[in-house]
Amino acid sequence: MKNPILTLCGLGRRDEYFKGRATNRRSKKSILVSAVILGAGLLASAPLHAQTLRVGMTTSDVPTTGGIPDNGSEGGRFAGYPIFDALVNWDFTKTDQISDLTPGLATEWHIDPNDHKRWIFTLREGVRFHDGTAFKADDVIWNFDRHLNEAAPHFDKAQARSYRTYTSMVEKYEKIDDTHVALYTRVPFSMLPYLISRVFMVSPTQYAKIGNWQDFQKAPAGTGPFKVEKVTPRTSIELVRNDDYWDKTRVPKLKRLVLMPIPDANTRLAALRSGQVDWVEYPAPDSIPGLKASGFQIVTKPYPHVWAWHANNSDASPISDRRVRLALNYGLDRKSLVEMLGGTAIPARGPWPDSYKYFGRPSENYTYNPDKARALLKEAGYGPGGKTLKLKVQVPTAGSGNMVPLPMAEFVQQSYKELGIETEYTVVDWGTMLNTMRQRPDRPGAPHLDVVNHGLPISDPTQFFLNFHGSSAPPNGSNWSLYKNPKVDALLDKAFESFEPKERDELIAQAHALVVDDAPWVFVVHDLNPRALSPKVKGFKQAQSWYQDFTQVTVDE
Amino acid sequence: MLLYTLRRILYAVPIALAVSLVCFMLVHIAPGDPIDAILPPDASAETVALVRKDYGLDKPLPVQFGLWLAHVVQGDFGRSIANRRLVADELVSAASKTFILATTAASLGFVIGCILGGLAGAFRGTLIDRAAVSFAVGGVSVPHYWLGMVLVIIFSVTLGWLPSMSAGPGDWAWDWLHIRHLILPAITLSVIPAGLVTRTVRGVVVEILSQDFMTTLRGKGLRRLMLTVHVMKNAAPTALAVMGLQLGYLMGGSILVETVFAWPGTGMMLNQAIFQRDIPVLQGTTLVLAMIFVALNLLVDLIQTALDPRMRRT
Amino acid sequence: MRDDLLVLARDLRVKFTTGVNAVNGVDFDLRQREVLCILGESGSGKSVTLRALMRLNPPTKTIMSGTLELGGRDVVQASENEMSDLRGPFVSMIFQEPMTALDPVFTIGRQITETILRHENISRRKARRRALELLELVQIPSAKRRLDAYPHELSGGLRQRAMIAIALSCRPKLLLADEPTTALDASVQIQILLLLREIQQELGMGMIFVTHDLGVAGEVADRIAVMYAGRFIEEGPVADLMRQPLHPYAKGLLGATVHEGSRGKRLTTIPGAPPDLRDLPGGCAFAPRCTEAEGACLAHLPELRTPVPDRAARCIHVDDRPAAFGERLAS
Amino acid sequence: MTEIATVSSGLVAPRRILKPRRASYWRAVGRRLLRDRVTMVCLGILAVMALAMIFAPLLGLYDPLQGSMIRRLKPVGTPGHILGTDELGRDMLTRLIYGGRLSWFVGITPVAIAFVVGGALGITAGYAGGRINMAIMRITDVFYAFPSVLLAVAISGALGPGIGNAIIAMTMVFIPMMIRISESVTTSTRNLDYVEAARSTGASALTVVRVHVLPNVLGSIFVYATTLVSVSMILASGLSFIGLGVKPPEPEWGLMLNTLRTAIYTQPLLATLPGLGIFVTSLCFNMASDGLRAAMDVRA
Repeated sequence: MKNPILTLCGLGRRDEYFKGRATNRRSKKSILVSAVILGAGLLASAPLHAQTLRVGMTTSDVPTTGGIPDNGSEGGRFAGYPIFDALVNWDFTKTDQISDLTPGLATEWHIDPNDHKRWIFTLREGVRFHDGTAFKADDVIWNFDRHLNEAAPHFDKAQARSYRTYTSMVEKYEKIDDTHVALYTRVPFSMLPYLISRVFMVSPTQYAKIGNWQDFQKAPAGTGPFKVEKVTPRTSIELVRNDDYWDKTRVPKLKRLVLMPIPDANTRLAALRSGQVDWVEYPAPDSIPGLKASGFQIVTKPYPHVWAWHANNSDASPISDRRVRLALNYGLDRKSLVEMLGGTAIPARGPWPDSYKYFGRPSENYTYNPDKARALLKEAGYGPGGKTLKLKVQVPTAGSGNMVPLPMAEFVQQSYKELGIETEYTVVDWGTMLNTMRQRPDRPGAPHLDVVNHGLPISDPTQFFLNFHGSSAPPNGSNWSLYKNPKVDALLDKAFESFEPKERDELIAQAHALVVDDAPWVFVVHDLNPRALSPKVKGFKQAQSWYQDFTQVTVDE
Repeated sequence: MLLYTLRRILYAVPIALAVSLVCFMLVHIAPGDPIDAILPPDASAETVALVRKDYGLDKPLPVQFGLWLAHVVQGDFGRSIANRRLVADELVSAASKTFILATTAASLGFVIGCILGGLAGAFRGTLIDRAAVSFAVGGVSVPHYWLGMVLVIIFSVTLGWLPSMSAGPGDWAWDWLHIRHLILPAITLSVIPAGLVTRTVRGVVVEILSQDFMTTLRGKGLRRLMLTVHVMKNAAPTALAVMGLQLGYLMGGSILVETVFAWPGTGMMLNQAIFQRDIPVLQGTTLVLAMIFVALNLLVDLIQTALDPRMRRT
Repeated sequence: MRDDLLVLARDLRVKFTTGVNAVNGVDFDLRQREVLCILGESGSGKSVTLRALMRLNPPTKTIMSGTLELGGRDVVQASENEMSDLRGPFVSMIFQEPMTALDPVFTIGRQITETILRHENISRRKARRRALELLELVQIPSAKRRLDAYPHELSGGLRQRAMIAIALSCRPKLLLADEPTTALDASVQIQILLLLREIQQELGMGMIFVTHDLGVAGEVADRIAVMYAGRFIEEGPVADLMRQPLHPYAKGLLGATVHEGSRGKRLTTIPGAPPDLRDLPGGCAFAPRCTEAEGACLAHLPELRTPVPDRAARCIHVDDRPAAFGERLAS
Repeated sequence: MTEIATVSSGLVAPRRILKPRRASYWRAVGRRLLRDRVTMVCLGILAVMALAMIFAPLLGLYDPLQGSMIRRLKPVGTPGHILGTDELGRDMLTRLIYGGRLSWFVGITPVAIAFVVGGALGITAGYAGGRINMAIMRITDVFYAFPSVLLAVAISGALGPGIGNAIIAMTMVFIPMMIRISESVTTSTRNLDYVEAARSTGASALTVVRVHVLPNVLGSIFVYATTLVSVSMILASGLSFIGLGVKPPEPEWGLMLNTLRTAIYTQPLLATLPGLGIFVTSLCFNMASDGLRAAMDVRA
């Protein structure tokens, strides 16, 4: 163990928790001061073990830990997959392509060949919850009851609603035998596994012991690679390694994982730089050059995200004219925007990045072409000699996936000003904007809006469906644009009824290509999901996903 | 004295009621139906009606206020819309964190202010005076959220001496592990009270030193130390009053500093509640902070009266 | 030097850093049991002179020069510590406004005992007993209860008595009183004056008494000094000076004041205003207001002339010979 | 003009002469101000800032909203951009000057409204006394029972972000303060002998207020209002800082401070400039109002 005297002199190895605090110890004075601070700290503090990874999240509070994490995808990333498993998990191993599904608590699943609404899941055996009880078929039923069965005593009235997007397609569910369950969809739906990948399995025994979902969050029991040790609201979630994790390749190398909500980008940055955390999510683009210069690792990977202008395609708006939307897509200098973002994004040409298997072969290629944009605008009757195009745009102040919305919005505004387009922004908080998007833009009494500026995940085809299918207009889905192309709708419907993967993927790619050409949105950039890691964090391989794997990470002493 | 105390406490009751009315009305000055803040817009008509009934929003405003007040008096502030946790539980932990920060900052400001103000007053017109006054003006003029950032860069990032954020791991304890988290935010927050107390104490000391009785005291041959005791006792009621009020202001005004330092107190809670339109939290936090302020005002008045024999007869 | 000499002042000057020349050369002696009354208008420098005796003027803003000795100790050169040792046991002062001259947040008893404890090595209990005796000495009724009273709980007269008790607490040899009765009701004034006089005689103190009220001066003084623009312009035994003032200013004052019995009545004033102490004229400071002034008055500051032993005045119209004075009286 | 001189026995000893503050008084205040070097320097700085803001469009500055990605985050001292450029490549000097316009506007407007409204209510309460006073002052007490930052944040939080809402919120904070000060000043003036005298001669209430009360109390109320300007500027920027005040892309110091914050490690000087703007302005307002108060504090 460490020699306390050496430590006091600032010479010995210091306790992990204090590492990085006194990096600049050139002057004798500061050695003395830090020695005093250290001494006092050592005397008073509980020893924190090595192999602790402390993460600064962007959320404003700790995500809920009861198996229905809030705070969007970031909640799933930190309070979802590390603690729990779903029947179907995400595969983090193939980091060279966009992540796809992998077996979780179900080892295998398939559609009933005789009933295209009936899915059969084979359950993994020998899995134990954190409370020591075994995972069984009954538990799956119990967990779906939590979400869907309002008559069940443990129905989670408060939280189930927020997961309707993932569960509403499930009509009923039944236990076949101890290792098999069946899920029934309302209509034939080949994408079900994507949806239920967010339905996490928690221990009924632990719930029975605690008695209500509110308190369950303080001591939840899942089956995931980490166990919850302590939840301090608005401060931290402390996780410890689950040595008995069923996937032996993914038993965490870390001993502890501490998650702290630090919504303010600058505070997050200061916390990383002062050694209070080892890892921050979404470092502000302007801070990246400085971080790199100071030896921090910046990791980026594309993932299915798009930061876009959702255009109001209804008749009320000038932007319902396709030529205008094409002009907007051609008239945007995305390269400069990417430069402003410090390379944390790539230019977008459609809802999905062109490296994705679903990209397809669209005919429009949105490169920066202001002349073409001007010509298109002229054709539509705007520009010199014609009308001035004026757009009312709603922009959020922040929010998961929105990157740095305000400077980016200002950039777009400037870019369009050069085309003679006037944009007027209404800045709102994210929640308000989500509210806006849950209502049709053309409903009576709605304030006029041409565009909503939103960065969002389109992680899988179901989300594509919710954004671009004609039936997905609010309140059914997220198609605020009221985009409707019968061809796209037909392709998607067909794809979702198809249980042949190859055919399905091709249909989706065709639909995607059509959407690109119709340009219901202005596709701006795909985020590269940047995170900044202290130099001592090793072994992290960023997946091309909204979710990430913390089990392979180590932290150097 | 007793009569005065009683009267003063009685007078605080209508104030407290009116304050809670203002907090209650906060929801209703917000544009739109408060139900919009509670439910997603796609909620069905029955759900809306149900929730409206649940929250008592179908009743006339005065009745709603009465119901709300009845709950609040029993410590029931409802549940947060954002995270479903009990607002009362959240408030207890957040308010205690803010209280720790605010009292530390106020005490720090008080000590600095008394020393600087006392010196400035005693050495009026000298370099010490000018330095102290400059500090005081600087203190009340500096945007403290900006100062916080600068302090973080110097002491956390460059020197690496102190943490830049949060209140330390787990629950609060008065050990170095946690106290080190307190230092920077407390210093940042103390700048304003330090400035104000410096100004006030300087003014009071100058005033006291110009009083005839100071000449009397010198005429009795008292030494400097004894003179200081007299000055202090005379200055105490005013200084304490300023300090008490400042504590109240800091409790309610720490929102910016808490945001910069991610200090998990009421300020951060309020900030989140505002942006999540979490009305129960907004109402509850505002009410509790305002009530603390009312109580502090009352306490300051009473202490001031107790300390100043001239006021006791009222 | 005789050891009953309490005060010796020679060419005492007090200047303020603001440029005001408050005291411009004052000479006088005071012996034990003697009562000197300094008489003058507001701003004539009488209070400053009094405070200068204890060096109580604001230390950083005051420049003192000349000779000033209290019981043989040099006041001008003494250190602050030496001065504070002197204040209390040797010299103490009663102030004009008992309301503001007492610390409002300390009890009367505490304000007396702290003085005693400062100068004498006795126990708190003994000091308190002495405080009680002192309150009885100054005839405060229910003295025991008053010991724990705060100044604002006492009437003006009682407060001034308490002030006197504080001043007497270390049995000073020299008592200074700065208009101690001005702020009081007429009926109380006379009680306080009588009390002061009585105690002064009983304890055998020397006393310097500042007032602008001739009636008061006549009540208590052995000698009177009339002050104008920071100088003694006339000095002499009380009876002589009141009957036959020498200096035109003193004459004016007396003309403006009826003798005992009509105190407080509005009277004729001397025309004109006192000189600006920042910029004093070279000659006689009173000349601009003086009906008898002539050119020579402005040329030089008049010498102090002594027409009869024991009397003196700064006016060129006053003969410096006792005989001439007598002749004039006769004519 | 009424003179009250206390006469004591023997010699006339004038104590304090109270009289309405007239032109000569204001001239004296002016003279004292001119002699106060610190205050003059502060007023000078404020004047220069104000002039720059008023005449900003004539100064040959850049467009405050037009940036360029090539020249973003240039350090202080870059040729052509003497104070550098911000995160969108907009000229910092231009943004600071235009930002000052908004910061000053949002800082001063609430105080100005509160000065008029609160002053009027306070003078009414003070002069009328009785029930009117009771009604106004008790309502004031309620708003006084909130810590000012909390009240501003809560109101503007409830109303939602935006300049207008921020101004409303801050006005609500300052009105009770102005009412209190003007009520107390008016009450004490009302009881002065000469005002009593004027009232007893049967002059109408309005005349008495206009001729005798206003000239006496306005000065004190005004000085108090100037001290609030500094508080208001900091509060306004603070609201923008947490996203409750001015919205982008409008330049405003608090908002600029917030958006430039992340660049503080790469361009520390640049990132601190808006904070410095707030600091200097509020410092100057504070010192100037101190100086003004000192100059007006002439004991007659």
